[in-house]
Amino acid sequence: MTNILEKPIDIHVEHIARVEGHGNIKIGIEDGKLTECTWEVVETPRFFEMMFKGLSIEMAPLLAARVCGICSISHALTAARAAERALNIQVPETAQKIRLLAKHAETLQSHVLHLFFLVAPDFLNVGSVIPILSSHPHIVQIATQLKGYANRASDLLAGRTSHPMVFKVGGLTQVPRKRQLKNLLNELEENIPYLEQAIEIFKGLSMPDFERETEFVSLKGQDRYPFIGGDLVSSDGIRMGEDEYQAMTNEYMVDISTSKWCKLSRDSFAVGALARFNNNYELLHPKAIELAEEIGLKPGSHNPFFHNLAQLVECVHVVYESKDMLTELIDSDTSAFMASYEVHAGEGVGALEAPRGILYHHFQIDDEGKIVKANCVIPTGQNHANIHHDLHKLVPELAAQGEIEAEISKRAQMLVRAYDPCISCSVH
Amino acid sequence: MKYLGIPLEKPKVAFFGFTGCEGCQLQIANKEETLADLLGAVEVMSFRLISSDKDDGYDIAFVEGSITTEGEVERLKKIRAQAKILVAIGACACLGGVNNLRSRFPLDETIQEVYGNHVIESGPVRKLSEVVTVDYELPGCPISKAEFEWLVRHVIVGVIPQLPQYPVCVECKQRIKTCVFDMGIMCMGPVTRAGCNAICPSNHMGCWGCRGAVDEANFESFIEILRERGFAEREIAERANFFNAFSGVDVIPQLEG
Amino acid sequence: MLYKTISKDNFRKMLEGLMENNEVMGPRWRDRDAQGNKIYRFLKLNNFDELELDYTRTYSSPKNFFLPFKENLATYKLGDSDWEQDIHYTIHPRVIVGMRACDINALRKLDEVMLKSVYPNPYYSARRENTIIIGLDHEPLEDCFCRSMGADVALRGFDLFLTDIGDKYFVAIGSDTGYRILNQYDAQDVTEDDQLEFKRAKQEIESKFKTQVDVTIVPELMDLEFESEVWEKWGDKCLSCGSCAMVCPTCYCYGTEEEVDLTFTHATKSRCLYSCNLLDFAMVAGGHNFRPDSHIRLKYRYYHQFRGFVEAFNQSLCVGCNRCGVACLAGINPKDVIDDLITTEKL
Amino acid sequence: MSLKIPHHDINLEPTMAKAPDFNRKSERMQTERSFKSEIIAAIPLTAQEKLFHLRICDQAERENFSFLPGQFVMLELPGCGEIAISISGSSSNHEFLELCVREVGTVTGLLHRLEAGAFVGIRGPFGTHFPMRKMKGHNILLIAGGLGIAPLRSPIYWANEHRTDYEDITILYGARDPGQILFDYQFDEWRKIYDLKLLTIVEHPDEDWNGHVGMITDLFDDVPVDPDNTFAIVCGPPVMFKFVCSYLSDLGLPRQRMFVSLERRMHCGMGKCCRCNVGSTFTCLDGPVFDYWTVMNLQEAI
Ligand SMILES: Cc1cc2nc3c(=O)[nH]c(=O)nc-3n(C[C@H](O)[C@H](O)[C@H](O)COP(=O)(O)OP(=O)(O)OC[C@H]3O[C@@H](n4cnc5c(N)ncnc54)[C@H](O)[C@@H]3O)c2cc1C
Ligand code: SF4
Ligand code: SF4
Ligand code: SF4
Repeated sequence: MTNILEKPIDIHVEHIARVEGHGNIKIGIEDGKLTECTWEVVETPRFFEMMFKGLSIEMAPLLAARVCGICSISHALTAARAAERALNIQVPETAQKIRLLAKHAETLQSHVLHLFFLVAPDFLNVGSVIPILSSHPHIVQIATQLKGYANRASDLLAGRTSHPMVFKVGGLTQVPRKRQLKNLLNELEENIPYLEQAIEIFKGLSMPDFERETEFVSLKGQDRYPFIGGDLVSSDGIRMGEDEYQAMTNEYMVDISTSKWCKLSRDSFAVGALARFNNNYELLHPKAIELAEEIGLKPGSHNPFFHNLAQLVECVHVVYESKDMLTELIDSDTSAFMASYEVHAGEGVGALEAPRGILYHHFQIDDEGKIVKANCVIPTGQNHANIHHDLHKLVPELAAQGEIEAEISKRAQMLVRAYDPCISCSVH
Repeated sequence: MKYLGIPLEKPKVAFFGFTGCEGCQLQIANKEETLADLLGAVEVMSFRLISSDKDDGYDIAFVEGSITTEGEVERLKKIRAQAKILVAIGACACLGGVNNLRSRFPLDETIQEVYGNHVIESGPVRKLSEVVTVDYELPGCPISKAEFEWLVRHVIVGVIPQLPQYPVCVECKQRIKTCVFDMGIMCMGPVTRAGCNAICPSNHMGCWGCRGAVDEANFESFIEILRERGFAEREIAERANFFNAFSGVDVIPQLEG
Repeated sequence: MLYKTISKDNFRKMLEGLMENNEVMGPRWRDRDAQGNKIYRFLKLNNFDELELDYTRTYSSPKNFFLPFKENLATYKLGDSDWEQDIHYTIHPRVIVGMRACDINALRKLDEVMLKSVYPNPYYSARRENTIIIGLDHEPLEDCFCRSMGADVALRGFDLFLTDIGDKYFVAIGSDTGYRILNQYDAQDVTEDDQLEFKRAKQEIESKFKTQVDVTIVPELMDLEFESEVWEKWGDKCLSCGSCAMVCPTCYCYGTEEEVDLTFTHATKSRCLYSCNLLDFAMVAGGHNFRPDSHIRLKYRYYHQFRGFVEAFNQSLCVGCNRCGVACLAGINPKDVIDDLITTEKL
Repeated sequence: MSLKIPHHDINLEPTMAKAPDFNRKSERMQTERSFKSEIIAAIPLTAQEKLFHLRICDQAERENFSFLPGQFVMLELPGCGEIAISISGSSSNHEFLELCVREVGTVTGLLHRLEAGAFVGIRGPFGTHFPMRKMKGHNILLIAGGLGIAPLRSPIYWANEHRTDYEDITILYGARDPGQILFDYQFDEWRKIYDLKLLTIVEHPDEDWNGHVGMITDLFDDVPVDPDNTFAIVCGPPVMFKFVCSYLSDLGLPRQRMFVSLERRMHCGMGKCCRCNVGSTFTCLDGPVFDYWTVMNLQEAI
């Protein structure tokens, strides 16, 4: 603590805006000393683990979706995967493809929402997208176009954007018709120019300069950038199977949060776009690598603000991968989309890369197919501790640079936002 | 702005979230195609999900989520005191929604299961109308943006919005969809209020009743039909209780803990 | 009526020709029921092979090509207080192929109301006049009772009507347009053999009717049994879900809805098909409901079908397709209800 | 070989090009086309009722518009809805239409907030009318309960304009309380200039009320009815007209000479939407004016 500030700093951001859910930032600096610096999660718990109890496993994807309005497709798919692993169901290939495509639509939708509506106002020095609507209409237009595609893709592939209904244990309730897929592909292609414009805009923004050595946890892709299932890896060299997720997350309770915290090799670790990017760089679509190189985003980056850039890179990845997959799907036989199965007692874990990071659902079922135990570990839950520790490094640095209270507050909020936290989801 | 010569005021609106997934608020922020029109019609005073500007001078409060803690009760009462019109949005706010599924278990057991011995504040799951007077309810899990805009138009003009008084079947048939019962799938469509455009049956999922019971639904006959069609009691109970939409209907089998 | 024959090959060519420039709708399958049987719908055809001419029944009737479930009646441009109304009836010519006799007869009944009665409906006219109908005979299903309703044979209301006589179709020509289309595809004059085949085919169809509904005294019954317990018996099962009217080829009750957009610069008026079984069908401001109970509403649906329409147009509205019976989850169907009414009458 | 089907554009037909004349029911016309009309006055009558003067904007349409007492129009507020309202003014008034509307719901609620200068739409006239010509040479007994006075103004104007055609004309008017009495500002004119007998009665009087108190039928004590030479027109809530009509019928007045106006939910006015169906009768086509014999034979509770 080098700089002596004249005025003590007392920041209390109650219910930080432009994030999903309710969280507070508290910062106190007195006599140059950090007296308080916390990332508090005050969301009221819903006790999803309890809600699942006693329900048939078939209900799992449907209920899981309700954990989060933004990444409900991820939740539904994770629950379906956990159930399918518990019952040893082999999901037909068509269903797997449609699921991943829907997942991509959600990723695009979620990232664009985050980048344009939650993050961009900070860089344009306004409180929300509302003033941007008139000051920079073209920016909103780009976001609207990309999200428009993502929305319609979700509607077609998942049933709707929030709380999908087509993801059934064993596959899908139905598949879109070829004609609909063709139309979707056309729409996707029409929107690629908007993606390029989006890139141009974000290229022009400079992310705050800040680094903290971090452990990054994500799925490890085998032959493609990972989204659904696979091994768990950490940038500190740990690698485990899906079933060992508890050893990977080590949840524990803290007083300042209704969400649990997690740790692995260090005090905290990070999940999300940057973690995926760092751990799976070489598996990105060539177009995405091209962009990463252009904007100077390299694997091994430890600036949490680069989550934003990694999200942009992933937007490119999912758009181009979707294009390839749609083309493939249109030419393939899509008649098999549901596996038949019988319920029996079992236990299964599903891991999946939600837009904000790795997500786990875990079910234990009895021989009637009733859920006897459920557990969910949410990406934002895994990030909380890391956000907290980031703040601990960021705030004194800013104070040392002589930043005023308002700026520190803003920067702290931007940091939290960079993680795109989904707080109600983390509390579930 | 005028409509038929009547000067229209831009209502000052605010959005609030309680215990829920924020999916309903997201529906409103989503589909940016009509965002400009919406912002032309209302003045957003506070919308934490997308905006850090906030102002407490609102007239209309859109409230999402159920009420589960005393702190939330207080916050909701404050909102009620300020708002001229309070609209409950979504199944959680209107019905209790999926949150209610945990009401099958005692609260202490619930906290113990999820948080162990850690102290966590929580209480029974309540829909908004159990705590304050609610002017309008916009049901659904999640709500539909089109219906939200429909409600906003009514509020601006000062006309009471009336939700459809017919069940989901009407919309399902209007979309010329195959009745999922023919495919062996259960559906709450015949007893659920329409307005969602039968989105779940159209996706071969059958309806789960997220929009609540339609007026004067014939539950006796409906449950009888379900049994005749061979659906198990547990299956019926799970579907009918999922959103807590039909609470108080005694012919519906209850979900066990 | 003129008759010709056309080979199945040429029929295919004819349809392909029609598809080139026009929208052609026909029975296709989309879903399968729990037993794995195909469920059919009238849908746009992209090629001839999608057409399933041996379809059993479409769960929903083709009436909605003429009376859409929701139809724009007028649009408005709104100024501050002034407004302009805009009305259009433009319908592009289209073809419906594979309609059954009962569905064609259903249209003729709608014609009575929509075209021949007072205030002819211009929207319906536009759709009707711009639609070519190619009908097709078929063998009745177990529960078809169109024969009882006198709707099993279509004599008018189509452009062409086909009967399968082996490798060709026996075609009744109902309009000049139909005549012209057919003649471009090498239609042949009817030979004596064709005529024999045609008769045989018709007799075959006739012999297959299994369900009979005695409707001779039904109009009177409707009045006499107005207070019958039969209505309550069925009414108590009724879910008031409106499915029967939605799938029925002749139900035409509707409501109008007006909507204004969020900028208050555009408004629309639309017609939405409704059902007299729905709770608020006859509800008026203040909450008074002229038909408060489901059995009363159910009764009125039957009353309109089997009595009201007879008074007005000397024929029942029902054509006996039993779609309403299939759609009803509670198993309410005209045959059982009418049989019940007749039996109580005999008691 | 490809086929092009001829296109019938019904917009091009000459009958569609001109404004609809709803009195020519069998012609094909733009049935949804409404006559734009300006509200030239919106006069509050009571807390719930307002009298609207509507002037059809287009001169040709205005001149073409003609109706008979008892008929109604469909009144449209674009973007809000369309409702049936009886015409409450004189059929010889070709300048403007009078509609008396009670605020009860969506459309009526919005209508009540419109001011002079606003534009609404009108379609019609629709329905049957009171057989004024058939009543020639007879006494006319007009009985109104509550808002039922609104549609009766039209025959009252008619009777005045053809005063010599009729013998005694009597109006019996009952309301719940004095505050709900409509058009009392015209009563003197009706009595003196129109030469009518007018009796009013309320159920719940207030301090200033010094007229009759009770049910409408109580007025019959003061009004002799000649059953052989009288036509009756009864408008009001169903309970009231059932009561009145059975009383009159007991006096010997033939049921075919009593006329009532029925109300049902309506969405088109043209016998298409079926919402106003009573048994097998359409209130919009066969009514709203029915003789009481017909009403008694309708297969549905009134
Ligand atoms: C032939 C006839 C003449 C009438 N004359 C008058 C009159 O002179 N003055 C007057 O104040 N009222 C009259 N009414 C009643 C008037 O039509 C209703 O009060 C009005 O439709 C209520 O509409 P709302 O939108 O305000 O009510 P809501 O309750 O919002 O009604 C919704 C819709 O239901 C229909 N509806 C509801 N109630 C009625 C009803 N009673 N009759 C017909 N449709 C209804 C309308 O389409 C209406 O738009 C008459 C009705 C009929 C049938
Ligand atoms: S699928 Fe459901 S909503 Fe649709 S008709 Fe059948 S029961 Fe009704
Ligand atoms: S179909 Fe049922 S569960 Fe689905 S959105 Fe509609 S009301 Fe809700
Ligand atoms: S059988 Fe039923 S669906 Fe078919 S015409 Fe008769 S009433 Fe309509």
